Amino acid sequence: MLEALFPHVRLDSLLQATYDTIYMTALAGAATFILGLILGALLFLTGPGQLLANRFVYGLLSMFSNVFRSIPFIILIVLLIPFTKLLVGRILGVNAALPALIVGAAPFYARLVEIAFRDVDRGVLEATRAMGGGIFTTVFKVLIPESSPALAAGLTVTLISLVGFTAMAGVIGAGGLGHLAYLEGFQRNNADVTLVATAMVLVIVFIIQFVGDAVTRRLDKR
Amino acid sequence: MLEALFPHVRLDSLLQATYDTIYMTALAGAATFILGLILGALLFLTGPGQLLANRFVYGLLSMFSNVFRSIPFIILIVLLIPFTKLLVGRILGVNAALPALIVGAAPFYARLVEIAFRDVDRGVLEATRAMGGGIFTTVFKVLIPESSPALAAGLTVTLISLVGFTAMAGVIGAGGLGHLAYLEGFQRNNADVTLVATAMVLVIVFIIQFVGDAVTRRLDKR
Amino acid sequence: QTKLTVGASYVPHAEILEQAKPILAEQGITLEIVPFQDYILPNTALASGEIDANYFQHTPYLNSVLADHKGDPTYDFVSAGAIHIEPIGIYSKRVKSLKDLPENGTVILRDAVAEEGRILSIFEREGVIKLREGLTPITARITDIVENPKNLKFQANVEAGLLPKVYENDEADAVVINANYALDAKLDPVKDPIAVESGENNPYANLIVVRQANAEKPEIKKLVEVLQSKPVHDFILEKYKGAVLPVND
Amino acid sequence: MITLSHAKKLFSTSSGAITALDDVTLTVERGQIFGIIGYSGAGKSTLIRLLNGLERPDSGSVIVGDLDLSVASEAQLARARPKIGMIFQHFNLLWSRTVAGNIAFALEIAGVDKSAIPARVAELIRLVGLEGRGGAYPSQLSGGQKQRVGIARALANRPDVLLCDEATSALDPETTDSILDLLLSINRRFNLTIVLITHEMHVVRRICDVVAVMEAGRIVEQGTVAELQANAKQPVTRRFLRQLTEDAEAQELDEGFDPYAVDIGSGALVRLVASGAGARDLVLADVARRFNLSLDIVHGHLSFTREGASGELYVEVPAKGQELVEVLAWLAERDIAAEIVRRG
Amino acid sequence: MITLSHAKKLFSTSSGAITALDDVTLTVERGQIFGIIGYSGAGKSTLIRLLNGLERPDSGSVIVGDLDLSVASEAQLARARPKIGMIFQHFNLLWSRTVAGNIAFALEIAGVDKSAIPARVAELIRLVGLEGRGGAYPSQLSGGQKQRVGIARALANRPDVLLCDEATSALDPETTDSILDLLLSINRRFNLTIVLITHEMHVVRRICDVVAVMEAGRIVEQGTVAELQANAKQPVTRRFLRQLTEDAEAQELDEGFDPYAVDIGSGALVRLVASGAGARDLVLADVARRFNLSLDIVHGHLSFTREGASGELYVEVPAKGQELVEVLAWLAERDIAAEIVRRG
Ligand SMILES: Nc1ncnc2c1ncn2[C@@H]1O[C@H](COP(=O)(O)OP(=O)(O)OP(=O)(O)O)[C@@H](O)[C@H]1O
Ligand SMILES: Nc1ncnc2c1ncn2[C@@H]1O[C@H](COP(=O)(O)OP(=O)(O)OP(=O)(O)O)[C@@H](O)[C@H]1O
Ligand SMILES: [Mg+2]
Ligand SMILES: [Mg+2]
Repeated sequence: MLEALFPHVRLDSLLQATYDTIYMTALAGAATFILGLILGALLFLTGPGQLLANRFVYGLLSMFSNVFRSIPFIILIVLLIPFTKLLVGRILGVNAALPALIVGAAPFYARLVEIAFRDVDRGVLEATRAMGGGIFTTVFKVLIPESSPALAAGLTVTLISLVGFTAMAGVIGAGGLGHLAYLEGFQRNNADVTLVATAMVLVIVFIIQFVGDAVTRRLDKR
Repeated sequence: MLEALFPHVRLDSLLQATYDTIYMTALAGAATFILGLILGALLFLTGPGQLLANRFVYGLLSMFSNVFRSIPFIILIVLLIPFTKLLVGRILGVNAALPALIVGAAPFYARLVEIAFRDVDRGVLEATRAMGGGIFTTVFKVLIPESSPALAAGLTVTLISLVGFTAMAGVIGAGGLGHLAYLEGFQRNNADVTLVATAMVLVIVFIIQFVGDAVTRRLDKR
Repeated sequence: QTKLTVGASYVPHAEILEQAKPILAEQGITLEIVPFQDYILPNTALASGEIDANYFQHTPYLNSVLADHKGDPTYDFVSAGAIHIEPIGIYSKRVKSLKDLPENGTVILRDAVAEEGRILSIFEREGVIKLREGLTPITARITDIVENPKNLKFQANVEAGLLPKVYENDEADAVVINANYALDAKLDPVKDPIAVESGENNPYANLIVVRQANAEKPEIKKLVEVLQSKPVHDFILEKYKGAVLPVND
Repeated sequence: MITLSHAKKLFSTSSGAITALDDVTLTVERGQIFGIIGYSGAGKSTLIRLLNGLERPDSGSVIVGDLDLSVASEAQLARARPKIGMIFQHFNLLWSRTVAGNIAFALEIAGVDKSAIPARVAELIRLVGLEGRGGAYPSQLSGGQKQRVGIARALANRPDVLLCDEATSALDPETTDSILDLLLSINRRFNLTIVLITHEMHVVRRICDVVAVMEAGRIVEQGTVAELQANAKQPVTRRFLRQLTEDAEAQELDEGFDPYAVDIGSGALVRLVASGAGARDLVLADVARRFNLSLDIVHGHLSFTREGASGELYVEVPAKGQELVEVLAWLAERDIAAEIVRRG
Repeated sequence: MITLSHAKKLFSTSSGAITALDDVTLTVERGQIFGIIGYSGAGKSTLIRLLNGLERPDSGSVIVGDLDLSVASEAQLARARPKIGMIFQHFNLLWSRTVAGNIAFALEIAGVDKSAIPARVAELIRLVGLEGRGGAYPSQLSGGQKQRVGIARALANRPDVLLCDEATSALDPETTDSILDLLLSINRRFNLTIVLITHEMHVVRRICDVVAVMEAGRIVEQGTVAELQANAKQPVTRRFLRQLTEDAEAQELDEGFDPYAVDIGSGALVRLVASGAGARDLVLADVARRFNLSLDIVHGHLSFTREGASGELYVEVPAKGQELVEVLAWLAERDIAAEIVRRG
């Protein structure tokens, strides 16, 4: 029945691709979350009028976080090859795709973090200062918790973008659903594969959005 | 002198690519801003607990806004061909790239708009309701102005992502710096072209970020 | 059981390798296929030793790569054997032959370095344009056209897979499409084109390329052997209906 | 104008439901100034928020004008609201608009003609004493200034009903008085109905016709200030009323009184401090009779209760020498401390 | 403990600079409760924000303990601040933490041992009367409840200095009193220094040792409450002091007085309302002398100024029939309205 409807879809490669997509999204997502938070916090803190305000450092970080987002992905991969090799030992496959995915997504999440932090109530930041809270307290006990719904929603956006990015990781044989849709579906003109792979992507995206929305709502006690 | 340093860089193609990138970013950016605001406002308003709260519509919009972000760009372009043809008359070139760029970026900006709107002070929304403000007032006179720094910062992020996206529009002959870096630089192993094109991208990105930061700061009267 | 990892372009290379997979398995060789979308990374991966062989390039391109990486000891690539040729076809909804191309007409080709010079050579052979003297076909570029009486505009900037769509939508006076993509798009790569690259004496046979040290390895030899065997040849001929031609050397 | 009957409102929290309003029934007449007092958390803000439909009751009805807000549609509410002004406890100003912009906002919502807005805004800014600060953003204002913007905004559309949630709590007495005067005069001139939450009894006394006392979500007592003063039965009401008396009891001297500026002829200026039971009788009258002196109270203050008198008086005693000493001794016997401030 | 000298603070706005503080010099002794009053926008909040370095003066110095905050590094400030508690005008609670979490926050910053936190938090919650609401989020609290969380948070680390910016403005009198009692007792027991902004003179009177009056960025007057009451020279000070007297003047009846419970023998209970110049003399004494009656004031209240007496008294007049009529007539001539409440 399924075979009749989708004659070119091979279950094993579909499952493998799904697994690869989830694997890359999850791992790159986790790293993006952490690195993005750090970079975002640094961007926020060194921004004008903030605790560590420093024009030069801010400019540098800002530049740095923009470089990777605006380079074509394949060039990014090539640029990162020495680094990837050092870190992962390989330049092909899902693990080798991770550095490029992270380096592409983390600065992006960092910007969302910066925006979220900027919306934290000034009064609360001031109260924290007045109680003697330092940078550590400000970041971990105020900025992050007080902007947590925006952070969660931003992470949801980023993760869904990452699912899209993983398609590009196909250039280094990292597989994934996007690549499956492109190679087996588009390039070989098998509409059924494109359809099934895209549907699978949507299921993943839907789950991420659903969980993201639920978490965002739970975090919001305002 | 320049020729000696960058022997493979041809000024005319560099300028053309720069122009194409700016053209696509600007037009797609403008459309993304407007469509993203509308979609974002709808997402926000139909979300749980809001003025037009409607589970079904929200789910649909959310689905819709995620579909396009997670499909590989090239498949998106193919899917949009009939629509592009109808709208632009062609399926190649910078103008033909616009629909795909917009459809890819607008839902993304919509999510950032939704996040920004969610951070608007509850008390102010309540005061607006108490004064008899309807949906129009709430969106245009409260949500948008009160979240304007986040909207501006989000637009900055989106525009910079768009600059990245334009590289992918190269697949339909839309040119642009990213594609130049890929085609003339990467494929032909001309590091100088990659470097110059990437540097040019960075200049554009830097300008967007600089202007975006300045606007964000100006808008913020908190 | 030996393992062999081969990087390949997706169509038709990977498809052809798929056919060799069960046969090699019988001979105790597990074939792993790594698909690539571009023409740089398969060589990078080969140089770094991450794949044992790649299968996507033809001799002229291989030579230009080797020239580019002269002095890099990891780029000691040699061909282990040629497998197939994909004659390129030129399609048009507007004219019946290259000679009929209108003044200021547009020609669209794929955005691949390896093919630009090769395609221009077809136009030169047909007498539509003239390229600068003393160029190898592989390095010839659009900018090297010295005579272009019809003032044709060549654009080498569209993704290969999209070219059939470009043709279908009648976006240009001529579209240059690799046979396999034409086939997938339900075109007849033998009858439909207004001009076809000849299969004979065609230097653009796609090779199995390996590092020098691996050239004599039995599993590589076996791979080439299988790819050049009758079952695979039959598959190619049947599947690609003449759009892809098997070679033996 | 406003009728609440059996209104009930629960909030569910992780540790069980909180009954913010418990069967509240009340009526506010058109043109009345209706005060609501009660301890923190009594449900005052929740009650007032029912009156413009920001909160809907879980049961019971809320009728304002001729609209039952508990069942009205959001569109009906939106139409009714421009005529129900509200001053928020936390101001709720738009940070993105200036003082003038925030006030204009209410006018824009009500659909006031664009050209008429600037004049009306200027008038309101003057009314709340923020002249010259029209271009300032809320972040550049002090607490009281923000509150005044909130007041101006609530008054902008000349509402029929004004809901004030601690509208003067961030204001100094002078500004409070001027705002109260403003409210009173609008109330008189336009028959504005005002519902006002406050913690300050002198606000209630100054402008409220009726005051309701809330405790734990219920109205436990209600009446005019005088009625409550005469008959308060609930401890919470007495506690609030004490705010008025405490100040009185402790009051020492009026501003501007200078004991050295009093003309005392040849007598003495004596400061009497009375406290306790002995001072209960009208001792000054007794002094007058006994010593046949005409005492003159120059300045001071006395309170009388069944337990005795307390307070402080400056009295001119037309006596000197031995007679003066005797008077003082006689007073001391009656729990009145007397001290000679000046002699003539 | 605190010394400000010649502190000046400007805010630049689009319409020119605003001088929020203009050459302010003041000293607060250790253990003192120092009140600051002044009109809205006078610069009170700005002044208090100098005292924990949230704002730095444009010129002048701010010395708290032995640290000059105007030049201290952010690290020095951070070390000093846990011992300078601050209660904010706008509470500034973390919405992401519960009541208990918000209070614990201050303890966490000060590096209090984790295991000691819950007990201390529970104690503070009890202290401010929020038992049972420890798990509530700020959004689930009333205005006054939020303010009490802010107070608990400021007291959490047993500070040496407590800065209160209208710390009780959202509180009812009962809660205000209990908070003031709390502050007083901490002040006495631990020698806590308190700087307190308020608009309520009875708060000042109740706990402040010294009060400074601000106007337009300057301290225009300063002294103990009694000193100010005796010698206030500035109109702004007088205006604040009037808050105390006004309540007194208008006071009518104490709680709990029931005219029907008074034993009046065969006489009458008469309610006298005095106002104006005629009532200036000690008319009751005159009545006593003239009619040879011993009048007994049962309840009431009178204020005396140079312009005359005003107030209301319930007086037992041991007379009836014609004599009673004559007494009343005689009083009426002297601007005293008399009304017979009961006859014996
Ligand atoms: N950030 C700022 N930018 C511009 N002006 C400011 C700023 N903060 C305060 N001001 C102005 O400085 C003056 C003093 O403000 P401050 O907050 O100290 O007043 P306040 O005495 O606390 O008044 P209130 O009793 O109303 O709270 C006011 O006129 C205010 O508008
Ligand atoms: N959204 C909410 N969720 C849960 N409980 C709430 C909520 N809003 C109010 N409450 C609770 O309902 C009760 C009444 O609150 P309300 O704000 O009406 O008090 P109030 O009388 O205005 O007090 P205050 O004088 O302190 O402002 C309080 O116990 C409060 O904690
Ligand atoms: Mg309240
Ligand atoms: Mg203030």
